Amino acid sequence: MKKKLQSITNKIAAPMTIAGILVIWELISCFHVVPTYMLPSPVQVIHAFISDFSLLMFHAKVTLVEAFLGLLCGVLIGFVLAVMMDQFEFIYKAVYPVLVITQTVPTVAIAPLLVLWLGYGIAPKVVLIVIVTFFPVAIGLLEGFRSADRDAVHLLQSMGATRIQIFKHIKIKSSLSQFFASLRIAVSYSVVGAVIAEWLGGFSGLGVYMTRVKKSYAFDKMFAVIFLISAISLVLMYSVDVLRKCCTPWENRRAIRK
Amino acid sequence: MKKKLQSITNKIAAPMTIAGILVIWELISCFHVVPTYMLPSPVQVIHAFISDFSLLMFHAKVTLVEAFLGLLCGVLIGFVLAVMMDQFEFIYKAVYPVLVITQTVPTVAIAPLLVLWLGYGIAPKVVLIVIVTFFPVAIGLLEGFRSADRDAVHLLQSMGATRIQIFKHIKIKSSLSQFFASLRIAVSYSVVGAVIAEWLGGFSGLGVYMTRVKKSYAFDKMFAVIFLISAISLVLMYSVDVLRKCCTPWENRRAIRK
Amino acid sequence: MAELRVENINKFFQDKQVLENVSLSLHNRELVSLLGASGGGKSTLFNIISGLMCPDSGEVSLDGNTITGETGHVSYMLQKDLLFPFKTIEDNVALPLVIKGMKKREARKVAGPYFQEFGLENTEKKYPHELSGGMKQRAALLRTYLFSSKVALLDEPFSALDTITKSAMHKWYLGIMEKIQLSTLFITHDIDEAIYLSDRIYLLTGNPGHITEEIIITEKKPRGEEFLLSESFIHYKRKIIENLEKKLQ
Amino acid sequence: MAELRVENINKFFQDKQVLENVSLSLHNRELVSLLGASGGGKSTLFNIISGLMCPDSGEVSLDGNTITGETGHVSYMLQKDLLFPFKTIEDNVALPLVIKGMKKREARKVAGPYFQEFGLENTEKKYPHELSGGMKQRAALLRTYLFSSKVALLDEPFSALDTITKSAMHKWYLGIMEKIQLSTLFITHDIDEAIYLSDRIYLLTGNPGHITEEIIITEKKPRGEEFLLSESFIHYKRKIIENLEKKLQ
Amino acid sequence: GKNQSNEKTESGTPMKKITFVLDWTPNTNHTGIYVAQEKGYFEEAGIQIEIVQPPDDGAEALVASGKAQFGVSFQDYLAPALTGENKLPVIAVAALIQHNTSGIVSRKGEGMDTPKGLEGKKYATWDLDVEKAVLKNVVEADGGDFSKVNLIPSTVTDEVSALKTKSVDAIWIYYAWAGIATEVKDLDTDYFAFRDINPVFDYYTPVLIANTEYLEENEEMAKAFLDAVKKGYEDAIADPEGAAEILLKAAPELDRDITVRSQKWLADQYKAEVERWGYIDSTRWNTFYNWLNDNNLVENKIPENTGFTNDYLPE
Ligand SMILES: Nc1ncnc2c1ncn2[C@@H]1O[C@H](COP(=O)(O)OP(=O)(O)OP(=O)(O)O)[C@@H](O)[C@H]1O
Ligand SMILES: Nc1ncnc2c1ncn2[C@@H]1O[C@H](COP(=O)(O)OP(=O)(O)OP(=O)(O)O)[C@@H](O)[C@H]1O
Ligand SMILES: O=C([O-])O
Ligand SMILES: [Mg+2]
Ligand SMILES: [Mg+2]
Repeated sequence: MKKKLQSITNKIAAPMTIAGILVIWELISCFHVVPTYMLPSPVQVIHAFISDFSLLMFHAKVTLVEAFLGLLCGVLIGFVLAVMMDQFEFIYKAVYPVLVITQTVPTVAIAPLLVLWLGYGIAPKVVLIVIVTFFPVAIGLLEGFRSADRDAVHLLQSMGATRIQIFKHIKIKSSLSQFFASLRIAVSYSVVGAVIAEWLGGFSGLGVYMTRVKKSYAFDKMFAVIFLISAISLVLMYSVDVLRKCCTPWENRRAIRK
Repeated sequence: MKKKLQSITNKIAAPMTIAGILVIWELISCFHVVPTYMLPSPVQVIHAFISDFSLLMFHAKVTLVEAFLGLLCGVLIGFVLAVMMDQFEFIYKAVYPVLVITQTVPTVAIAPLLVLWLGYGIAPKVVLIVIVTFFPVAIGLLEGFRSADRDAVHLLQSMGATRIQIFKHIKIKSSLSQFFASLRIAVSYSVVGAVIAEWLGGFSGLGVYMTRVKKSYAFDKMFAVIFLISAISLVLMYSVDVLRKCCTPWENRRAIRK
Repeated sequence: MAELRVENINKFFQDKQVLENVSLSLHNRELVSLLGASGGGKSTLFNIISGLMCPDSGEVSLDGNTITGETGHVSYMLQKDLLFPFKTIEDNVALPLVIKGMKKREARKVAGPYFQEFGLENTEKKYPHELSGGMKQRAALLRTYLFSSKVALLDEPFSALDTITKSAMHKWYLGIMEKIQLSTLFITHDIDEAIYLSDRIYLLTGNPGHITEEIIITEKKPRGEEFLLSESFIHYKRKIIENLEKKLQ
Repeated sequence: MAELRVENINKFFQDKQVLENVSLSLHNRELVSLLGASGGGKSTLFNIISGLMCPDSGEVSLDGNTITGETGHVSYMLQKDLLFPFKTIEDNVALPLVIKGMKKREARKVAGPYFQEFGLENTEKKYPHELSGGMKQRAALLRTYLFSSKVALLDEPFSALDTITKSAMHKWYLGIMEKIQLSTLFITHDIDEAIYLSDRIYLLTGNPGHITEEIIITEKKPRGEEFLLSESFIHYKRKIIENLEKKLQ
Repeated sequence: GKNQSNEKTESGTPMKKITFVLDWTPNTNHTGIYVAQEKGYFEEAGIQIEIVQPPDDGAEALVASGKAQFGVSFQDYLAPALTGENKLPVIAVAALIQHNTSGIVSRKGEGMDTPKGLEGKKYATWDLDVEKAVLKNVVEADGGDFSKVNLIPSTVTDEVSALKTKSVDAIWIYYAWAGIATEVKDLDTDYFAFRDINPVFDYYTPVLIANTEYLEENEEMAKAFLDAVKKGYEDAIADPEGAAEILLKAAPELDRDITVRSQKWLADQYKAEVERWGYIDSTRWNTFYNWLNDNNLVENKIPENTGFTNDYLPE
């Protein structure tokens, strides 16, 4: 009984906090503590969201397609890199530092260069998303592969297992939990990356919408699109969690046991 | 002997790769495969770097100060949040999802809002850096705290240790390795964050330098500053690694043993 | 005077009962062993005695005072060696003193002289991963010892030691028991060890686990090695094995 | 006909020698134990025999063919139970068959009938963390068994089992040894276990470790429980203890 | 451009694809392009147009790289791109608005209706040399002391909010958009235009630029393109409200009130007094660049008649 109560309290804690923040925010706006043009009220934002709903959905679709393509390529590249670095120490030594360097370059600085090199189409956007997503995936997978118990590898070796068998039976599985943790990050990066990429130009997408409403001094719409982006990220991250649960049944049972 | 040779090969692998990339790049530029205004050659970039050296250093100093202040606040806030979430399950349940939400908001989108709210001083810049750095620190620390062996906590409890003693003797130490991993990320974020924040306006800082050289179509200088930012990040990340080695002597010895 | 008394302990995990009406006592300067099948609830019982867990019913008392659910009264060495990887051996073993409020330097000084006695010379500044399994277990034992409660709970303390070190530790432990006012409750899977060390042995069997037998080892202490190979030793061993096997069917 | 022959093995880690001129043999259907101090190099020797490590000098041969540094010739059960947490028990035990190229479904079918024999009924679909320590070790043993090499190396296979299960496993293992063409090289810290199970016992002592004694247990197999409590058993035990202690000084 | 050859006009001749980059987000400066697109003027000329929004640092590099053939820029922005090391292969081929409609906006009644009034006030600067020189010139022409102007870094993305919150006192704006926005948002302002103070500052902003190599190789196509654009702008001049609807259809994110009012305001400004749409007067063009030369505001002197051409304009 006590446990049940606690579980309910736990479940509503976050929604309650968010609701609290929204109420305070609405009050601040209502009593004009800060002027509307500095901070639109939640009601205004919702209103803006509803009135521009179909337009937002149109742009969101474009952004999602870009994010998905970029993420897909990013994950593939990350996977290939991780496998190569795991299997060949020399590649690891040669490539890893270069990868780290690529991550210290401010995305927003190279974004315009990408357009210059790759044009306006979807290419520079996908490349930008790849740049921000492949790294967490590669690192997550690599660490996952390396987390494979050395003795477990020895055991398989003693059975005469090939490299590929060892990879298949131990490394892949050992890396899944880390992989999904990274994927969760990458998914969120991919959405934000798509938005930034769209600022670079194009015809549609939430990033384009954002720049235009900004120029129209429509802060309520600005907030509406920020929230939409946030919501999309959250939904995608949640999907990753669901996917992880399906792919790692052994973790679930452990969790239940706790 | 063989080992020594291998260790040398390993050490030069990364520099060799980078050198290779630079040479190919220089060749591409030399033979005008792409025009200079699309991709300046490494030599041009180095030239630009040297000719603008003192100016770059001046701007770099400003950026570093901002990054440092932001990082400091970010780490402090991250630490406090992590401790609270670790100690009070309710706070964890209520706050954690909100923190995740804050991270799905594209920084570049809220940057202009920060200026609107906080003026044009250093405040919006520091806040922006805090927003991008506190989260990895908080999550890293929290995971670190939680990684503390349950049985180890039980052992201390059986000795009658207080919450604070358990925190001091197990949790802090257990979290160090995760903390430094997060700090490494946060340090890099703080530099990029400072640059983005400076785009919002200001008279100095590498972000300001970047917008200016872009306006004069000086792509060589643009690359020079991108590389400088990258180099700063790398140096700072290296410093974090050194710091980590000093703070976690038990990890070092383990590494040597391998 | 009875030091530790455990009465009518019942413990459930969710709907599954693991301990049923467990009662036992540990008298002053006695060494009492718990023998029983794996998963029988021995470690759970120790968690309850040490105050880490609350029983669903029943009472634990020390010198007549109820200590059910209270920590800090008994020294507890958990089943794993559980040395902290980030502390040197000397800081690991001195930890109970620091927890009790002693300064770190002072605690190290107090711990220092025991290193030799526990076969841990020159490991003071090392980290646990630099020690062999046996050394780790000895360090954990030293830490438990330094907690200096009058009652120690040891959960398979010697299981990772090789035969020779183990028998050396047995002798040493009996010796230390003679010298100091320590009562020990001891979990082991090694029947020989239990017979050799104990004043009494409880068999904890069944599902849910309950005490099904109490065997008193009358051989006088300190015991020589010849006891291990004696007629009476074999008699005890046969009795225990028969009892355990009977309970299994 | 000698199945396995280890000759003049020397092994260094960095500058420290851990094995010195170790030679031993394991004949057809024999069970031979290795006893020795912790850290003496027993597991290292197994790593060499299984081909995971190369010795610095010396040779390992099976049925007259050199297998030094080659894997896949012997079944090896490592010191830890080492079940894969992400595989169900049936997939864990069927792994050697899959590695040898069998389809997963088929491998499960082959493994199925052995679950009862190993006391693992109804654990097929479970994950390792849902099993008790003893069950895990039995599952690891079943996996080793299913590798079906004629030679098995077992590194402390029964150390995590409680006494009853352990003695049941002993009997079962002697039984299976009778039935199948299996030669076993066995590491243990438990002298009783070594005497009860072995045809011969090697003592690996010293630093660097070398074989200092070979003890032949002449008691006929299958051995009953009464052997454990017999005069000759105690005689063997005394001899081993004396030898080990002598080497220690 | 993968489907370039697949697209055909009704008469069956292949469509040529042209990419046109805006200077930033779509606004009323660009209406003519959208009108020409909507009314099919490009199609008639055999052009398949793609209008794209660039990164916020503009179109010049993109046009230079050939990723786009035409784009929008400003005479002052173009200056560093015309000479020296960073020379880009771009040229202005038409003026989108005949006169410089930019100036300084401030809250009404705070004395900044003339440049001298900026003394002691917070002016949000991008910290560009040309910008500061222009401002210095007008302040001094009005008898003021530029050093007394309090320059603060411009972090302004929203001019209306920035003025309302008093985080700044004066901002450089283009009246057609930001100025109209202050009207729509009921902010009373003072405003003065630079060209009213000093005719040197009546330079061309914004202008339509093109890639020079493209022009050389596709002269006829370029002319046809500009002809279509011209028709679009002339329609916008004739029917501002209809034009505003077309722009809003293409960019529904824009604020309707601002767009419509801005469109009406700009109708008289696209061509102003000039007969030939897009004509660039060499005297006015050179006057401004000479002023830059004389005040050392460019690294390399810009020669007379550099950076523009009227050769591709329709008559
Ligand atoms: N926290 C817990 N939650 C649920 N079940 C538990 C928990 N701790 C132990 N158990 C279960 O209680 C039973 C008794 O466990 P316990 O560890 O006390 O056995 P044990 O006698 O110490 O075994 P071993 O000799 O293997 O150490 C086991 O079935 C175990 O799975
Ligand atoms: N990979 C390695 N690198 C360096 N030293 C090692 C390595 N593996 C083992 N050793 C050392 O070699 C010695 C022998 O180790 P080994 O594991 O073979 O002993 P063991 O007889 O199996 O001990 P136990 O009975 O405790 O399992 C030990 O001192 C150990 O520290
Ligand atoms: O470009 C401006 O609208 O100020
Ligand atoms: Mg236990
Ligand atoms: Mg070993």
